[in-house]
Amino acid sequence: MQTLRWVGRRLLMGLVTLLGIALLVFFAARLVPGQAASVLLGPLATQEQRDALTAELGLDRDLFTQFGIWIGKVVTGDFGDSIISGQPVLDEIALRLPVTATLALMALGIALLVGVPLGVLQALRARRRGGAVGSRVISGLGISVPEFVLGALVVLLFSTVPLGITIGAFTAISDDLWLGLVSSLLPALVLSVFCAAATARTTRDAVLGVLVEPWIQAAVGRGERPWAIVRHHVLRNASIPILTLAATLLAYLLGGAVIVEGLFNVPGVGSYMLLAMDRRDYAVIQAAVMLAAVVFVVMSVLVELASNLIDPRVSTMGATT
Amino acid sequence: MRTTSKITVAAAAIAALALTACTGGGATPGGSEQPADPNLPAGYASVADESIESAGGPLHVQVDYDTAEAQGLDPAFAEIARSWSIMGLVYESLVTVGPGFEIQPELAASWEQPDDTTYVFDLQPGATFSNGRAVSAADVVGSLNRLRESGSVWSGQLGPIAEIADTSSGDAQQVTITLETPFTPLLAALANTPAAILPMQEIEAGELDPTAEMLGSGAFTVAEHRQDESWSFEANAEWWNAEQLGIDALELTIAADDQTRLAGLRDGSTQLANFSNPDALSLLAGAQGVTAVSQTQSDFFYAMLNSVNPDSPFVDQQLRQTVNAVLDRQGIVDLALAGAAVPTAVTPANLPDACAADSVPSASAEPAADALAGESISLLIYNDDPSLTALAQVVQQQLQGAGAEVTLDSVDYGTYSERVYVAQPGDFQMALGWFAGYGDASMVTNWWNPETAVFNAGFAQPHDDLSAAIAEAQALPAGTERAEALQSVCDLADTHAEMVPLATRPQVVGIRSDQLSASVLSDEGYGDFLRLIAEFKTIEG
Amino acid sequence: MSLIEIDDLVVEFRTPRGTVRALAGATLHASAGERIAIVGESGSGKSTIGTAIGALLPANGGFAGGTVRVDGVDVGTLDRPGLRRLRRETLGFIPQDPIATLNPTMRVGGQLALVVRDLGGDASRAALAQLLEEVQIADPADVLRRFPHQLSGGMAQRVAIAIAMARRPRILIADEPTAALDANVRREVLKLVFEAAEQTGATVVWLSHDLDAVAKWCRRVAVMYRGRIVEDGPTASVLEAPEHPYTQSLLAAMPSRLRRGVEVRTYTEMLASQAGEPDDAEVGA
Amino acid sequence: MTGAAAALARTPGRLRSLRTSDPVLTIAVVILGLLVAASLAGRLIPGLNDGTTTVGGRFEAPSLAHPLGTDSLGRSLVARLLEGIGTTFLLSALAVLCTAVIATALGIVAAYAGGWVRELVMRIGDVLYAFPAILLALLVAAAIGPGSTAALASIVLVTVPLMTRMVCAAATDVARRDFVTSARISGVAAPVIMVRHLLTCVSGTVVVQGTYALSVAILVEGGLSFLGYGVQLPAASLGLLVSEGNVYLLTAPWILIAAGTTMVLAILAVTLVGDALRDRLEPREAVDLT
Repeated sequence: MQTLRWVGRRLLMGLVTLLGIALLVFFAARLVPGQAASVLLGPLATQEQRDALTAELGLDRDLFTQFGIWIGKVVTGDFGDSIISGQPVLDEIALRLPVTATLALMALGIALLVGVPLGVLQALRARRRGGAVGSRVISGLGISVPEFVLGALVVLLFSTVPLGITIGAFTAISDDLWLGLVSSLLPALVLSVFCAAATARTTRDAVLGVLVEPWIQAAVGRGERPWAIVRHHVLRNASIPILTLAATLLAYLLGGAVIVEGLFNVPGVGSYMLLAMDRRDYAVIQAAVMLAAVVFVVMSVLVELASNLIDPRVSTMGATT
Repeated sequence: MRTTSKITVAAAAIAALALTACTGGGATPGGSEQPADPNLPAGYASVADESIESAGGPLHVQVDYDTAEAQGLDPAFAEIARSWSIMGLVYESLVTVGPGFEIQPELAASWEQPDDTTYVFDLQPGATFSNGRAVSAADVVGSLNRLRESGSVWSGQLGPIAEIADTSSGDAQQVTITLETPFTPLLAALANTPAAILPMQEIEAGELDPTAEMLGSGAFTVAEHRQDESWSFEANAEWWNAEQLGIDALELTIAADDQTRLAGLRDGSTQLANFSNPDALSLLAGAQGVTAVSQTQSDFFYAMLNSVNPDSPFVDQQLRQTVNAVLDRQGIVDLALAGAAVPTAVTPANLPDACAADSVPSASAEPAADALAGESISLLIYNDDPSLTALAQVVQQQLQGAGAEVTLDSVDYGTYSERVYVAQPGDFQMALGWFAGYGDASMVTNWWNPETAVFNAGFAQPHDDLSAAIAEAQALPAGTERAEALQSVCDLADTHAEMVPLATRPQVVGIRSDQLSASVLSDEGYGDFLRLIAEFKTIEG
Repeated sequence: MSLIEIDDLVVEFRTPRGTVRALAGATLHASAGERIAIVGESGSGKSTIGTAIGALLPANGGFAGGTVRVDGVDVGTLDRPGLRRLRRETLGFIPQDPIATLNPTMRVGGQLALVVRDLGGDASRAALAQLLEEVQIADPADVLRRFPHQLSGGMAQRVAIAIAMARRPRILIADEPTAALDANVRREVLKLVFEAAEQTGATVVWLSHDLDAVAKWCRRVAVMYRGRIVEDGPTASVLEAPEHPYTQSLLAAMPSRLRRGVEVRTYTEMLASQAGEPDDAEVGA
Repeated sequence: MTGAAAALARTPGRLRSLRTSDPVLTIAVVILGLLVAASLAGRLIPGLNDGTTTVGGRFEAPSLAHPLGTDSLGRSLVARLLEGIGTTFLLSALAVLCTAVIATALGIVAAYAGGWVRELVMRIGDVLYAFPAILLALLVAAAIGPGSTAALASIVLVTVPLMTRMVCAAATDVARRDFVTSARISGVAAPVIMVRHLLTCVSGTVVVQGTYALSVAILVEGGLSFLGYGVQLPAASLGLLVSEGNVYLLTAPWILIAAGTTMVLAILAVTLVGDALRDRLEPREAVDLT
């Protein structure tokens, strides 16, 4: 009951956040010079044609009316139609979401599988000579190599040397499960490098944070084996910051890894959003941002719930800060 | 840019060789450069081997951007070159453009011109829409009239049409177009996709919404379209020339990033891709199994010197002329366009009857070394076309070389179009852009009359002498006399110096030649590098 | 041979401000079954000597001289598995803050089970409950289900004792085990510790500053000051006839000896007021 | 944790000297110093930096005349790189400075005031935080026009929420301590408390977060420039050079090698220095499990 109340309250706060984002994205998108009509119609259109299209798109009314109409529809689940394709925006996004989701989950999976053990190792070796230097530089490099450098190198390597994966063509997972997974692998790998490095660093910090705790000292004093201590007394206690990071990373990846999607020509939400920006396809920009925000808000509620389950001392239930 | 115009290239052969030599990019034997290959027939950059039996199968093509038009898939309103290429796969026009910009039969099997103002077209006997209904003269008349009445910018391209009539007798379908006055670019305009022949019967019956669906008489039908992502085409079994078609299906992937298309060609997952970056020639040099050819576009870059906005220094014609004279077009070609383009005047340099870039008055003017000293100029460009950005920087260097202070104002296309085309007067001093050069030297000259062009009314002024010269040239039949008339158009435009032509726009076509034997024209006016797709043959293995 | 032999032990810590010497040549021997209390103010090094027996110094600390022998074995020369065996089989620690030394995310039952299983014992519910009953916990089934933060300090200390005693250690090191407890619980817990040790014959090393309690439970007391054992002997004689001035000041501060109107000063304060002896506790910078 | 050592090790919140024997950190500091020197040299020494003028042929390989080769417009890559380092560092540093000022002010005020003020600041932070960073940056860039200002504003918007949150958390801790409470009770003015107590106590957090924000800033600048919304040609920035290098990786690898390496080194150095700072500000004496 208390949990339900807490969740309810947390979701309400989420709604407030979403409303804030709705306001921000709506007005920010319209601050951008260049009307949808002029972008779409090109240079050769007449002013009358521009005006007609503007009226047709409902962009001639004052901003607050437009916002009211839009938010009214959003509440009923209608995000409007794309100016370019004329299709409902939600359908367009639904078409691209599986692609981005596959990529995001793969990248996150790789990041956690690599990052967590690496981070634990780093923490355990933090005090040893040599061990720390190598891993510090490796995870430092991981977060220092921009994805557009790494991505370009991967694209070049795989397109010039036959390595079994063609990257010139992307297959969506909905078209062919196996090919879809294979073609998601390289972009997911590129994305996962930063994520894995960030995970490793967070894990290291979290584990180091736990390792100073008296109950670890006590376990060591009992002569327990290191990996048993890690398994029983460290991982669970260090998992909250790691989970929080994972949620942030997932929200970031789902919100569109624009650059990597572009480099590998992945038809995902990110590249769609970028194009929509160029074309002033407001409905798409707004819906994509709202989607990313919903993911973010839901993820943060889930993470807080999970934190409560993981650490019984954190009784955020009932408290909000 | 992602959205607006069309393409080019020319004496690329020599330039490409020179480029490879100086970059040390390792010109592999059998690589991609194509010096004037003696085996190629005139007008071709690549020719499909007729002796090959096509292996069929799907053809994978990657292009840089998708069609995105306010009127959806309706060809009559299509403004982007890429739309023309894509729609041209499904729709046919009466005529098409062959090597050397020669007008050739397409939906019309033949035509006659009994006098200066009359054109009689006989349709292909077997022409059929993909729904199985035969193409009738009524479809042609209806489609062309629909274009004329559409208010589309292309309606004006057809010239002073008096009447389009169905003059069929019996089974032979025939259409006659009568002009009020002679208009030479008519056939070239009819060859462009906006003049495509639509199934008017279905449209008028409300069975087909041409903005949402394509139903044509051409080589392909649409199986699937995901906006900005991909197109799937299937061979149209009803096409009158279906037996000749070497491929069964066409998978068109939209890949905005040059790297992706380069990678697709290199790893063999793509058989054909286009590039507006002239350096694609050297970037593909040495790639196993890849041939890259440069297709000279009649599209060209030009500078706009705003003579309408009182805040612009270019209200002063003297200054405009000085800037025009300072600009070194060959230098621009060499540095910004990798040599894969040619300097041009108003009439696109590679079109018959065009005037030479160095024939106009500004070419022989010799401005002082500090002719622009004390001038401060703001140069507006949009930033998503690397060629344009490169060009702008070279222009900036050249003007600064003559003493001017030039600031580059790079904005995204939406902002650019707002400031250049929508704002009245145009909100800029100097800007750079490009547009299609089309298939006839006199077509693009229309844009030098702001009263009919409209889009440039915010920064250019109408000039009676220039407008008269344009009209006069368009009425003359191709030949020496017209070339002279066009020369005076070039000279006058050069003197007014409001829209200043610079150089043609490069286009490179990469072909996976171990998987595909492709035909590509060496010159193109509508950016349609897929024009000869019917001749393509896939290679087994 | 004594069970514990600490000879001239020097322990140093590296800190950002330089090396700090926590033990400066401490010597202490204890035989099997002995109960010995180490007293001294905070920072005197008594905790360090406690942890040194198990070579459990924090990572920035290390032996800089002297030896610690347990059952004749020099712990400084033990490899890691050897150290673990020593800790598992010979040593038992009872902490100052019992709640903090229990894993907060694991129920008491789970933690007990881990310890018991590690020793190859019976980890059934009933067996665990039995362990808790042995430390006088009235409702073991309920306590097994609780998380550490849901326990009272006394309860948690009993659980800690149960965990320590489950392994029948030969040496029980209790670092101010009652410091965090209410006065009325203190006695019970101390009783529990010493009775349990009595049963198993374990040597008890009790780190404390509570001289009154020390007098009650231990026959031998060692006084630490600035990293050295400054006085070591039978409790009765040390408390009655302290030799070292520091011991005297400690005794003066014993609650049972406080007099109204007599100012109590710590030894350090006394030294400070006399602008006292050279500082030998801190070395280097 | 034992006595004296622990007591000495825990003096949180204050910056201690970075004197160290850590070779990695030493290298990182040296790299950072070199980059800063390079960025200043490019700006201050006349004639050294002429990154916008064509001086040779296109894509000339490294030679004596042009030690790092030339780019697509025949400009010397040395000059471009110097200018690029300068732009990137100047921009990032300025942005992080703005972020630090804004985040510190917001975080401290929110922590001190508590209640609805804190809630409001946190909620606004949430909104910015939940907004996909790259899209936020793109919107800003499109609204005020692509270029350095847009890049700067984007970096600030992207980095402010997290830093505000960290500062607020740190300041809240301090604000609950006795000395702040007693200062409040004895009627010390709020601004004085905020500056004298809270600001000094969170300075460590700000510095550490600032170094992380700096590495984020370099990355965001790179990403924006890569997408065409950041620094505009003919100016140069590391991101811009990297994105050009990407295209010509096969024919003119020196562009990406020079720019990419510089960028990676810059971020790496900043990150490592940040790590070292944090280790000193929040020392952790972890147990050795074995």
